[in-house]
Amino acid sequence: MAELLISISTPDWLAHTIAALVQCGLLLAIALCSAAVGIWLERKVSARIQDRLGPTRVGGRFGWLQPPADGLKLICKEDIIPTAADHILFRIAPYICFCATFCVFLALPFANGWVAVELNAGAFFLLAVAGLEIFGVILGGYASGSKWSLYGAMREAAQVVSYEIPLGLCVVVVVILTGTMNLVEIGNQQAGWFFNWHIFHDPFTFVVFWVYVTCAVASSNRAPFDLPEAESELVAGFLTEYSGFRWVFFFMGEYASMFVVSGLGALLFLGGWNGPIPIASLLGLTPDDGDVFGWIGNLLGMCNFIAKAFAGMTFMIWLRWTLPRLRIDQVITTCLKYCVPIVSAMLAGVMLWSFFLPGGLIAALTRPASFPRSAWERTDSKPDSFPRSAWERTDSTLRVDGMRDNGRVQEEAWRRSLPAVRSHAERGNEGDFQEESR
Amino acid sequence: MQAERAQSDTVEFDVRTDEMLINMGPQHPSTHGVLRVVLRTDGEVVSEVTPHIGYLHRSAEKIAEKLTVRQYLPYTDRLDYLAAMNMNLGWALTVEKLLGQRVSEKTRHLRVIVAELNRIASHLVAAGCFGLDLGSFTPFMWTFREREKIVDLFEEICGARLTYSYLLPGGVTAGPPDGWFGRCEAFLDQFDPVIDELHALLTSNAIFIKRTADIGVLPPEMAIDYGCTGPVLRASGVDWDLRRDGEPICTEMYDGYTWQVIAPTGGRYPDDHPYPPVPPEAVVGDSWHRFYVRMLEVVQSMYLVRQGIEKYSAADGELDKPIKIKEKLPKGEAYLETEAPKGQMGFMIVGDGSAVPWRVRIRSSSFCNISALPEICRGVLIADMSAILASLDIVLGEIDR
Amino acid sequence: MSIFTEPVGLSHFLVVGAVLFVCGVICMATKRNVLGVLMGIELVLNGANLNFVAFGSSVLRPPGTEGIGMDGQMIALFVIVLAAAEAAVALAIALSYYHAHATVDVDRGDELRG
Amino acid sequence: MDTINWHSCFFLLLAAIACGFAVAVVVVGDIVRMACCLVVSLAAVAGLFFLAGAEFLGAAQLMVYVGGTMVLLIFGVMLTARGPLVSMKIGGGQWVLALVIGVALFAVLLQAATSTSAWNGPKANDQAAVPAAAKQDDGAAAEQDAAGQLGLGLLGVREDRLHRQDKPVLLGGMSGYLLAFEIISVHLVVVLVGAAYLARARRRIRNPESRAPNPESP
Repeated sequence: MAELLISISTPDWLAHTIAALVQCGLLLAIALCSAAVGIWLERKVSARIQDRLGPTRVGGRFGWLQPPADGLKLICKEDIIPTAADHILFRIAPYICFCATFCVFLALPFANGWVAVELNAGAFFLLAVAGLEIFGVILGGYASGSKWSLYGAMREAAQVVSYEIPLGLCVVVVVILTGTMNLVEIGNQQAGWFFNWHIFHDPFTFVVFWVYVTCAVASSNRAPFDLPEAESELVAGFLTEYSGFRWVFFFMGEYASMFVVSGLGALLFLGGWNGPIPIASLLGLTPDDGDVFGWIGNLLGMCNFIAKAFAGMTFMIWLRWTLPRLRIDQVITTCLKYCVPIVSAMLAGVMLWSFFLPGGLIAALTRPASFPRSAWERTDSKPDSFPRSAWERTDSTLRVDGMRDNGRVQEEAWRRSLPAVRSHAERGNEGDFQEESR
Repeated sequence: MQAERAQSDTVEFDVRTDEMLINMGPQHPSTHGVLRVVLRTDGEVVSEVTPHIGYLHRSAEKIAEKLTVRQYLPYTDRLDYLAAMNMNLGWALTVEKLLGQRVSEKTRHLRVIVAELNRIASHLVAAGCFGLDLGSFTPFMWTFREREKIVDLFEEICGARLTYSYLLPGGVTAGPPDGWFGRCEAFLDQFDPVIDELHALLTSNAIFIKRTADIGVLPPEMAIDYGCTGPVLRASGVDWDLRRDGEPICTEMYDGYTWQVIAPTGGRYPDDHPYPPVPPEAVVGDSWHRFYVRMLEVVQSMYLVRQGIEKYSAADGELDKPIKIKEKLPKGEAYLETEAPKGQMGFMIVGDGSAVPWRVRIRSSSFCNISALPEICRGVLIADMSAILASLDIVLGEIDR
Repeated sequence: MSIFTEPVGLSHFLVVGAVLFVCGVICMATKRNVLGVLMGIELVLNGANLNFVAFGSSVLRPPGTEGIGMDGQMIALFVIVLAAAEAAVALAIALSYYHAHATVDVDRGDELRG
Repeated sequence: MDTINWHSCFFLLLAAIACGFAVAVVVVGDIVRMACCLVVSLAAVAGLFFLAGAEFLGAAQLMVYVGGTMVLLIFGVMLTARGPLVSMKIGGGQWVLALVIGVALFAVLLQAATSTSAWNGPKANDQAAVPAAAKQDDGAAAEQDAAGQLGLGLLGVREDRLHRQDKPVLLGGMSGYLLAFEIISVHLVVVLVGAAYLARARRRIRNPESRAPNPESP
């Protein structure tokens, strides 16, 4: 886009600035739309669960325009800042909250290559930035000058910091499987039929997915883990003193972060933009078949990804309107006594599994005889069952299968470093390495 | 265990921080009105609880000294506004006791029907609010949906949806309209499966059990000491119900009815029923049992309503007309406690020969139930506070009078 | 020769690191609050970290020259981890200091008894 | 007019934020605002890490420092900041002293930072016009998988040094960080236990029969 502007004799700096602003605007629009649709979904789903109709009139039959109407109403409300509040922090807290969530969208890929910033440490970056959201909540809770808000902030701090551990471990499990933290590559490695999804890779990842769900719900402060704003205990927790526009920002941040954790879950475990059936590659809509077809395929993939993310959000909404809230000690217990040990055990399990059965469950079931070379044979002899493009692209960066890749990199590294670390290797590691790599 | 907790004079903490005094209420979502509870907290742990009441005080007793007993009836609606029929009934029975009147069979059965229907409605509100206070909104909507049907029925017989003023001393304002009993039965028929849904949503829900089992345990002795009554008392294992154990004027109303008093005497509930069993974590007298007792009482009330409908149509005679507006009261006094949904509701009327009582005193069940709050809330977490408060099922209109 | 058009070099990063470091030192010297001192330490560590990363980075040097490579990032990583550990311990000390002295003023804690 | 170097622009922006908020940490008296400024400063430093091509480290900085450390700090602040303790002033003399030392230190560091000409960085004509772009294509080869290299380094394999086989001195002592990694892991465990122990208040048990109100409470 910048090139286009330069070509019509716009100054260089202006062209780049405009292009950057447009892209930011696009991302912001995605973030806001996901929040708006999330709010609408919440209203409709909760209404259905409770035998109500929910919004029916605003903007046509299904109340489509209810979120903007809500927003308009809230913007028109009086903006109240309590006397006891720390004015500056009180004002900036909602924006911190929203900006942190918005920054996550920078690294969230929507389809193969459709990501604002493709980071090598994408998964890690996503977790790190999503964790910043609590900062806004804590500041808001503290700055409100209300005891209830302070309680909300303290709960948020305790809860989210605890849940970052199992959440991070869940991501590590997938990183071990794929051998990369690049989210686009993680998505591409799950291309093909649904049994290539990581959730179906082996029984351990299946368990890890549910741990991830728990932690994702907890880290985005949704019921039954919505303790920071527990309305029946803390009035409204950290939101107690907020009203109007600032409240909207917190609210949007919450829904956008729901979208993010659902999207991350879809990327890590549910195939990302790869549908259960590889329609795009069956129809010949891969980047290999031409730019236009590749673009259409990517568009389909994006729809797929967004559908998965909203399915995740619907699940969270469903949970919220069904379950009572946990108590703070139970929330922490769930994290430290259940989530962390389970995911640690699963981590070890996944390591062992991908060591012995690198191809995943389906490969292990269908080709038990060819162990342990099944992964190699599958990719080499039957490339047609997978979208070619994905394989070829990942091949170019030496990434076909997590284990194979890791093994190869390590092996090469080891080989090349042998003269230097010979003495080290002679202490007993060498044999292992050579055996496993052959 | 809870008693132990209460007796130990210190509460220990791993990480000790500053104590904080917090006003829970009078504007707080889970204090069920304008109750104000002052919490002394250390972190999330509540070390001391002091309820402050009186925000809804309307001089209900004093007003009664200016009005005739029939004129006063609408004021009883405003005591426990979630069970106005039972308040009416308590007042009516007390006045009848003072006047020495007895009502006809038909009136008696009609009273049983509406009183028990209102008990169902009140318990539904209690169950729904319990869910709400634990952070689950859906049970509230579901119970209110059912309560709404009961309220519709009441609207048909008396025109009001909240403050009925229907069961007057001496009789009722008017008989039920045609087909009303049929609609009652239709409601009960469709309500039967809904109870299972409510049990599925709350009673057997793992989180619900974790939040309520062994929380706010009220031992039977303490319950009796504090004058707790109703489901709160019965959930502590005391088998006591004025509909069965009360004064003759109360028990006569239920002559010929078969039903059970729900109380976990000896840790066991009286009857086999299709509802979820008691979870192993639950301790008799805890919040879970208070909820469960109400849920089971709903079923008993349904039996009573069905029997009442049968007996009403079989009964001879007419419905009684209420007493005159300016009916003279005899010299003397009458005190009567009746079993309202939230506990024993007592009215005392002192007559001096005129139509206006010389003195009226109201004994409210919620008032006594909430007085146990500081005892059972010592050392719980803030989140448990709302659970315990919800399990006591208070109504501020009745506490503050 | 505007800074907006020239690529940044190692020196630029080192200057930023120096600013952070000095701010941290002043912060440590001027704050009486235990937590303020702790924040000063964090700033100092970050200034040092920035230098490590800059020295290890390949984009900041003229082509052909070689820095400390991976070592810079590695050491910075260790610093981050150790700083987090240090913060946890320091916070625990601050808490128990607060319990003992009912204040977080470091000047009050001039005796070594707990 | 030369082409704008976006890499430099972002560097300036982030450097300004980092330095400005670092100064704010020193100047501001309120402890919570200090923490807030510190977080912004640290986040900007994480951005600088990204600019220097250390993506993994930038994310780690965000996660561990800004996420973890700051929450710990804020926790401490909230537990301890009460009334007059929130801001504790020191005398003007001490301020002057600290400033003198600080300025002197800064002068030394500044001199050290700018004196070496090789550190002044690549010139605009040295590389392809925009180094940010250059980073993406050829510089990227080295930075491609920084996380993987870091990980291998922790396991004792220095992938980035493999092509330096001509200088065994470089490889010999610095081949990897396995030992450091192990030591730090043990250190972390010790710190965890130690911090948990330190933070526990001494128990005042008046009634030996009584037990903790909620064994599960955090």
